[in-house]
Amino acid sequence: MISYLLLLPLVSIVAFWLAKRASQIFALGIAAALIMLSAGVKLSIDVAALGHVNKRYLMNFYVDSLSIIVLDLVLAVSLFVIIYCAGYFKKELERGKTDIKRLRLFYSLLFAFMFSMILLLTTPNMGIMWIAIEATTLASVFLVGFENNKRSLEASWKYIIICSVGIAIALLGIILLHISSIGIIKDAGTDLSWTYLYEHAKELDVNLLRLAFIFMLVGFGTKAGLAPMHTWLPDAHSQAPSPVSAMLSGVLLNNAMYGIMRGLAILNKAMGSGSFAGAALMALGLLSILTAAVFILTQRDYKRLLAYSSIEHMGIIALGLGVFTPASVLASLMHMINHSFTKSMLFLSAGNIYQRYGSKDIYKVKGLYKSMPITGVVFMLGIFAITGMPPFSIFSSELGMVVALFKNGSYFAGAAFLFLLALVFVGFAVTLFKIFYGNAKGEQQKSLKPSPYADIVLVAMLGVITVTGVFMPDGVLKLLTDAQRIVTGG
Amino acid sequence: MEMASLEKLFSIMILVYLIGAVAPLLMKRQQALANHITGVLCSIGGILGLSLSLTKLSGNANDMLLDTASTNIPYLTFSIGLDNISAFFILSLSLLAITVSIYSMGYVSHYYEKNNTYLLNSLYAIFITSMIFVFAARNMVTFFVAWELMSLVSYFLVMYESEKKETLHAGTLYIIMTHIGTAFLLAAFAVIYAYTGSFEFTAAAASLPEGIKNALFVMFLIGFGAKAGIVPLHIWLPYAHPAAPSHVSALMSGIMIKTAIYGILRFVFEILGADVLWWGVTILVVGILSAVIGVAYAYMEGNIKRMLAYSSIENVGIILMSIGIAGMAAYAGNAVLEALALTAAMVHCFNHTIFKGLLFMSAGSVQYATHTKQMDELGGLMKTMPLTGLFMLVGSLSISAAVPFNGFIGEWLTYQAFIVSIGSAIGTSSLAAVMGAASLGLAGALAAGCFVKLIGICFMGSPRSSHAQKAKEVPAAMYISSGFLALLCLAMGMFPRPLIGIADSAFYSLSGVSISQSLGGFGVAPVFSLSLDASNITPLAAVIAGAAAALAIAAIMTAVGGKRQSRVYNTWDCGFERLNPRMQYSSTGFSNPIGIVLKLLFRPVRELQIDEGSIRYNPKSIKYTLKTERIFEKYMYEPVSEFFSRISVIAKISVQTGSIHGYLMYIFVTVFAFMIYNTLV
Amino acid sequence: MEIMQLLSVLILLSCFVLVANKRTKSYIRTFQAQSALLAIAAFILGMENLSGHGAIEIMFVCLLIVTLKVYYIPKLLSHTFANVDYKVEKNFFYNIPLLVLVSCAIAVFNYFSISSAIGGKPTELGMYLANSVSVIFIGFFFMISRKKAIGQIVGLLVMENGIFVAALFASGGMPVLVDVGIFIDLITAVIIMGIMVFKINEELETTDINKLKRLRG
Amino acid sequence: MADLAYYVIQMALFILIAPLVGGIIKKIKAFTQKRKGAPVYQVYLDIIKLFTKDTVVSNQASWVFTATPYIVFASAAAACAFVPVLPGIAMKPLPGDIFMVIYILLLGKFFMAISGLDTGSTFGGMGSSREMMISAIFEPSLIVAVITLGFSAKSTSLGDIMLHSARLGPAIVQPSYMLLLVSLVLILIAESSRIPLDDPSTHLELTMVHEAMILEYSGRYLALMELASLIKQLIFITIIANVFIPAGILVYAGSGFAVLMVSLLAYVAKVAAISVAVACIEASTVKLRFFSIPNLAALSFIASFVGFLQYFTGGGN
Repeated sequence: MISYLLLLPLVSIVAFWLAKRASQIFALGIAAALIMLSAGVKLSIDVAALGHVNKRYLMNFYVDSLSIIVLDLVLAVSLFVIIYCAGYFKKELERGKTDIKRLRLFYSLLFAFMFSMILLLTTPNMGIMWIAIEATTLASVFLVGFENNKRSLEASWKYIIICSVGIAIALLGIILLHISSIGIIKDAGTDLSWTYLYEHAKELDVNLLRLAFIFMLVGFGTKAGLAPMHTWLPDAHSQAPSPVSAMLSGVLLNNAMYGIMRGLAILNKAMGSGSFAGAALMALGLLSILTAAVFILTQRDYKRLLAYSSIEHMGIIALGLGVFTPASVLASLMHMINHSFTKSMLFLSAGNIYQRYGSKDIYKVKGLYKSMPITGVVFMLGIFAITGMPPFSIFSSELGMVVALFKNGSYFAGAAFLFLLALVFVGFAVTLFKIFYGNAKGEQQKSLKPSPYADIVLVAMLGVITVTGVFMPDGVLKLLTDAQRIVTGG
Repeated sequence: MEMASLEKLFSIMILVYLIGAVAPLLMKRQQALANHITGVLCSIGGILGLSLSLTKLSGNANDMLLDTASTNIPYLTFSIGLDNISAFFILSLSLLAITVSIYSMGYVSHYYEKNNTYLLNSLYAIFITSMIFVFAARNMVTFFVAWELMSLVSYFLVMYESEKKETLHAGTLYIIMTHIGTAFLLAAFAVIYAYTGSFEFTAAAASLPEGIKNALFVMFLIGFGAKAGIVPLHIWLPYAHPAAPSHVSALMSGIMIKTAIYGILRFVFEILGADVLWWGVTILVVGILSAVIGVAYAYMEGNIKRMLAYSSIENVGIILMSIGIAGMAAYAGNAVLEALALTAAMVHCFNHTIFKGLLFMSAGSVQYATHTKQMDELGGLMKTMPLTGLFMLVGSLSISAAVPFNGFIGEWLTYQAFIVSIGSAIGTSSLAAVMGAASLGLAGALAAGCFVKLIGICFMGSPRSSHAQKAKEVPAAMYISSGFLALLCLAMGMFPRPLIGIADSAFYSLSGVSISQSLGGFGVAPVFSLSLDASNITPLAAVIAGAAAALAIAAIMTAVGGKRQSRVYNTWDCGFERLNPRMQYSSTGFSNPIGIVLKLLFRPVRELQIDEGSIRYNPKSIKYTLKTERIFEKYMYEPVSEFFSRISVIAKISVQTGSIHGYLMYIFVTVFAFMIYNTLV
Repeated sequence: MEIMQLLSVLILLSCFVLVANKRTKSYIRTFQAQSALLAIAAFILGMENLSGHGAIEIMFVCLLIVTLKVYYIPKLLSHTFANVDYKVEKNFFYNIPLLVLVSCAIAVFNYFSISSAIGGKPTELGMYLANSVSVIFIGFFFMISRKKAIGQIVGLLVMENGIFVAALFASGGMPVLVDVGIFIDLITAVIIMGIMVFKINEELETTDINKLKRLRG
Repeated sequence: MADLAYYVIQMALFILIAPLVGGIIKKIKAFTQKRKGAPVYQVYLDIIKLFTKDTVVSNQASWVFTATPYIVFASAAAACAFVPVLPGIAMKPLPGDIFMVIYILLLGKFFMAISGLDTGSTFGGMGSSREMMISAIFEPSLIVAVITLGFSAKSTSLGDIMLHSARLGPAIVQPSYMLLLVSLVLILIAESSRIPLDDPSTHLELTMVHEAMILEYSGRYLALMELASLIKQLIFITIIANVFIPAGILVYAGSGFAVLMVSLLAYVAKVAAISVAVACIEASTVKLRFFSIPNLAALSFIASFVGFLQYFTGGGN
């Protein structure tokens, strides 16, 4: 299964360049994404049964519950995004905003992006993981700058520079991790292998490990958009085409958090307590939520607003990891899943809105319910979902988070968390709610109705976040608890 | 009845409501049909709820678990059940739901031109369902989810007339305040879970440290207070309740704010135990503030529905006063007083549901007939809409606590609770009780003034605008339902015993004492009376005495003066002969004396613009405007919101500067900070 | 291993030289020199490994460093910036002596924080680590202190060099697959950045990154 | 049956005596103004005269206008049933307490106020607005006074309160009761629309309150309104008389007809004395500016609240 996952994106990239017509590219993309998702589902069934899957092709591949969750997220969100893209680019082609060549480029880069993420999630080697993370940046930098104007150029420059610097620091962390293990590596094949390091965590040099974790936290934290390293995120998310924003926010950030989780697991096992990393993670987490809350309050650009909300949610995940009790880590993992679906749904709706109104300025969008009923309703409910209202899924993970915080005795963090969540909601309410009401001005053209693809995707995603808000299959729960055990140990 | 059949009844009720919610979505085009289907189904649901809750209340007092559903999601276990407290609130909800649903069949018709009444109908049914789940929730998670659903749906209902400018402001303010309150609730639930390891409704007082208990009380007070509209968390209520369609306003004011009262009883009294003195005193003081300030603002208001909304704040205050007394009694271990105060609170709560529902429905009828909510554009409606006028008059008399209407019963019980509380050993906190009684008196008298204004300006005199002139009586569905509630107001005012018995048994589990025995009887045989030791009253006797006196005097007058003619002539105009409707007292003029007396609260700003024209003593035009400030918004909320938006703007320009060098610097500093942290820890 | 220590100090010194420079060309030259020093160190280590247990990996890494970092990337950069940029950078946030002083402070800070972090005793590992981390952070600081795009690219490359210093000196080399991957990423990143510099120059008619300030708030 | 007879007699007594009180006050006032004044029974004659007159009803008015006089009268009359003239007589406690009296009277006041607005005349609105304000600002002191009385008597039934005073006897001259007396006298003045709050004998638009509301009434409607307000005045006088001057109250049904008559006479004497006092206050003060009335209300509130404190902290008896 892993081989399908790794090869299919590469094959598709070649196929895109052979395709003649746009519709072929769309169909090909959807088919590939579908196959990959089913492979992913099959793989997760195996993982759920066996605990982990180990394969060796050119190098070792290793998938356990933790990585399969993130992997499935990548595949599922990608499928939604790729279906959406079919509708989105059809419109863009009709309006002459793009051509088939650029479409091929877009799809190739998108699949390269997916490939690097799949690689990231299937390798046990921390070094390869680093390479894959850097590759995600490189693959997505042109996607961010796809619109090719001054603003998107600026955003993509900031994106590549800041993320590269961050990732470089993370590499230093990985090297320190390697150094800390020099004394204990017995056979050559296990260099930098996470499973090996984790097994022998108690034997590692704790002093170096702490240093290593700090660099990894800052490095991967940059990529995950934790404040104060988040600065690239609002720019990149707001300037990228909406499907790309959805991928960045819904998928990429998780991968960076995944890196932090792997490092955290080793460190906390070696140290025997989570307090050292916990304080750092909680500080970054709370700072991220605070930053997001403050910036959302007077935001005028709805895509930036969503981007800040992603920072907030990454902060929440970091907070849960910082508390490092089984309950809080489970909540973090759930939150990762819930946030992915909800946020990518919001970005895709924002894409519809942008296509229709041609502006990202909140004040220029009016009467959304009337002009685009489906998008409007999905966007509105999505806002309620993202701010943690039941019955949507984010509520359940935030509930878990709050309980875990108070249960752990982190009263200050718990209170601050709730206060900031309320502030974020206020921010959403005062800035964004006005776009739904009133009457749209004359610029709505009939031809710019969102395509059925887009609407189907949005409704399906709304269904996903509603159903997952009140129901979780046994298998998923098992995967989640296994993943939580991988992080917390025991 | 058997438990199984109660469970069946409950499921059928929910099913009926849900069909009522789904049906209109399936027939978007046949608006009238859909509207009637929802109306009929929801009133059937109400009847089912009525029989369900009455069955529960007349049966045994045990808790009943109806259903639990476990999702695999941690903490998310849903559990539904009934105890007497839930049943009591479901009773008042169902009663209101029946009438409001009938009313909506007529009222919604004037929205048909918007072509989206199916949404209104559907949300309306979901709204009622969500409130049922709030009352029937058996654990905190279920409660919270239902609570949020209720808030969300009511937000959409408030936003239904979104094409009006003020609606957006109202809705946004509402959802923000609600959400802030909800955050406190979530925190409180999580803290309780952290100590007890369970989200179940079980007394948790024993396992909580003192400090935590106090913090929890404050969280609950703020959390529920935001929904109940206690001062100073009330600011959303006067905007949101009027903005919603009137039948929804009736539900919101009539029962939704009672969910907060339910929450306080459930969580502060049942789960936390409420045996701390300052809790009771705080609730009492909050109640006093809400009652007086709420009614004072109501007095100044010129918009009918907004005035009713302020009056809801007042009545929540009155209910909270009694609850505060109950808290003090719980501290003092005085179970009889606790039972008395709780009964007072609940009787008033129930009565308020009835008459506030009636008043909002009547206000809706006025709006339906005249398309305005401004009192200064109305007048003389008693002649054109006699039934609506009569029912609104009954509602007004009830809310002003005039004998023999039901509002009086609750206030009387509250006064009794105050007197008993002074006598019980609560020490100097009794001073708070006396102040409470004085405030209740003031609030009651001001409320009477308010409703004199409402009836006097809108229904009396002559029409002040063409809207009012053209008013016609509303469709039968609307006045029949109002009439039913008006009848209830009168009946429950004259025969208060059944309600008191029900309220008393509903809260038996909290106080452990039943007071309906001592409220038992005084025996002029057919006359239901109340009595508490020596103080007892018989509203019905007053009615009989008054009616007899009126008949007697009429007879005497005829005997003395014979049959006399009645002549219709112009109103006396001092010979001016050009009296016109604009010369009548306006609502602003009516409330001005109180505005001047309570200057501190309103800070009235008067402006007089005179265009003198050529002759000094014959000015062309005079324009007088009186503005009152809402001091809580101006001095409490505006500074806070300004502070946050200032911070936000400053942060935006000084943090996200656009300079990549600055951004890299943040990372640089962060790394170094962590390295220092590493060496220090 | 006197020679290794000397090399590690020389690499650190080259960073100071870099910070003190103003010319685009000399940025590239200094980077080239630093890479050469790195290559020498890799060569020595590689020879040792080759003669010791016949492992060829580090020699391979050495070869990669020479081809990519000493030859190809400097050439690519010179080529890119030959057409688009001023030769001398004039505008600084702070003057050069101050920048050098700050770089010294960074080095001192790293020395203390690293040595105290790994146990407080002066060890060879501690010295290598302190030196390499200093290289990384001075490279980082160089990125912050230069307004032109070239400064940021070179700074990033110097950071990478620092990481290699850590990998080679302190750990005796990473798994070869990882090294190769890192190099592929590196070269791709430099090419992408080069393309973007062209585009930025086209749009803004300068490569002054400090002028990219449209996106704020 | 005996109870029922008692209530009927009591109500009839109230309605019959009420105009007399008005007459006495007018007479005393006339004396203080060096006039002879109309005979004390003039009020009866006026009312009977009005019974025989036709009525004029405004063409703007609704049914409320014609219903109001009956409702106002009924509410005043019904309130009488719960204010015992001779509290000892009733075999059983009366089925209504002081709150009920207050809120029965509220019904009448409500109707009077809305009927003021019913004719579309400016005067009526003015009267209603002012009346509601005055009653609102005097309400707290009334309630505190009532609560204090109820607390000390352990009952809010007026009969019990009066009997409690009777048991106190001369001990009623204590600070708390005296302060409450001050407060209640002020409330009496406010409720019966007398100088210095209102002037029942003027029809000047700047000063009138009560009269403004009933300006449009004529004939038997006016008679009912006047009668009702006289009854209301007597209710308050009776409360003051029986609570604060407890002489002659402790008479029980078994005490014999002569004793009964004596105590009834005592009651009439007390009422007459208070009427004189009210008349004297009225004659010796001037009407207050309208917006000075809150000061009087505040005085009344302070009096009753301090009275409560005196009672509460002094342990009370």
